Amino acid sequence: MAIRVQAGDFDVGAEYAAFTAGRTSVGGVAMFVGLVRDIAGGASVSAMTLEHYPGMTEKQLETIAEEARRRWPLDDVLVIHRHGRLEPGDRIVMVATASAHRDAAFESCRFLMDWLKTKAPFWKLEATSEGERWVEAKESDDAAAARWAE
Amino acid sequence: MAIRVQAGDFDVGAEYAAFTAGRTSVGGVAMFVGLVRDIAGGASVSAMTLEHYPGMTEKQLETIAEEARRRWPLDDVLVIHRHGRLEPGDRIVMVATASAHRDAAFESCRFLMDWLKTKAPFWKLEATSEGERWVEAKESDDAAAARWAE
Amino acid sequence: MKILYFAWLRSKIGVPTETVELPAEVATAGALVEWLKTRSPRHAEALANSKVVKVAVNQEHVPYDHPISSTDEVALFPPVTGG
Amino acid sequence: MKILYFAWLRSKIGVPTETVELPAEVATAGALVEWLKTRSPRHAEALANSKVVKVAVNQEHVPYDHPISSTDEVALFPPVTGG
Repeated sequence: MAIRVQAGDFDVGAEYAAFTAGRTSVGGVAMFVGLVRDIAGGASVSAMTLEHYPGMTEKQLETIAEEARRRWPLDDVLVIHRHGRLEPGDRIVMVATASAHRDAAFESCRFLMDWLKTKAPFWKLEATSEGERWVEAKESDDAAAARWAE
Repeated sequence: MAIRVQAGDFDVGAEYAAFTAGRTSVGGVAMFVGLVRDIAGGASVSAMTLEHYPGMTEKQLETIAEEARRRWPLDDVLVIHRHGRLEPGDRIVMVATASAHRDAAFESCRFLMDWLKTKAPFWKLEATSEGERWVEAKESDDAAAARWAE
Repeated sequence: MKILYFAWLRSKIGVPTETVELPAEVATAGALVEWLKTRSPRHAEALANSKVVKVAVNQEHVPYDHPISSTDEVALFPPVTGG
Repeated sequence: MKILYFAWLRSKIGVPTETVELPAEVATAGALVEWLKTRSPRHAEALANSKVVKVAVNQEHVPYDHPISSTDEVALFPPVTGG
């Protein structure tokens, strides 16, 4: 299991390769990569700055990943989340889960993204054509996370 | 949209890079990679041969991909499926979906895998410690596909 | 009519494809499966359990009541197991 | 007690962190938010809507009735928007 919070970019192919190297018991790997969009709420976005709470971020991501491993039979979990200044098209986050079974891989990957969106202490500041603004939390994200309540 | 049915391997990183190159309207990419497991039904698997129905395979995958694009707002869809002889740890299939919204990416990716498992004319012959055997269709795969019935 | 067999239907019947002269009364996919059973003991055994014999006509999955004609490409195969 | 502010709470209050001497009667996360409002007009404005002021104690999300003590690391921030 690997959790990384970093300013630098990551290489999806290299991460995938390292994640699956030498494994022969894995039937499926589900992955999600989140990217900066060039438009949000009708305004064009020129950049996004991700602020986070160092220490708590890693702690929360570890807790969420452990929870995923408790709920599904997973061979491994990878979470990478960037902070700092990003531009449209840049990668923000990558989550990968490996399991013998594809349902477990798919569900745990989505669970991780849903929980990460509501529990990991990151905040997005968008630079848009209408000025700078802090992204507001979405009710749809809370609803998505609520799906997984036990 | 790209659909490929091939004997050769594919490079997940290169495919991801090509799939997302130059895109700035995509908020999320969901991916699934299916791999040959070294164990199945309690027997160890030394190889797997994927037979398919050339012509129909491509046609069915195109139909399934078009259906995904009809149901979700997707920027793009990629489906790669191998045939021929594979060994444990080898990649079998890769599905990727790109959307402005993560739910659309996740759901369409899972939809594609579920439908592919029940509609695309592939058959797996396993070489196991107990001899060669054709993999039997799973009721759980039919149930998974039935989830998406409209 | 050209018939294609795949997976264990192919290995049980012993050929990947065969061309047959279809009697006029064999007008549906299901009737074709029944009629093919009469061609040999291998056909009869391979096609015995119609629950696991799927039919595609012109590369589309079809139910047993789907009409067939001599110019169709018909394929018989077990439930698919790709992915 | 050390308090950390993030995102627009930080920019509205004007500092990323401050150290405060907590009165004995301020014993919960919610009481702390109320008490912080009295420190300055900036605090009052930033913390006005408690629905969007979240609290973490020792890097764990906590409800407003969670107890706090002077040795805790307390952070205040808006709802998170990562991912």
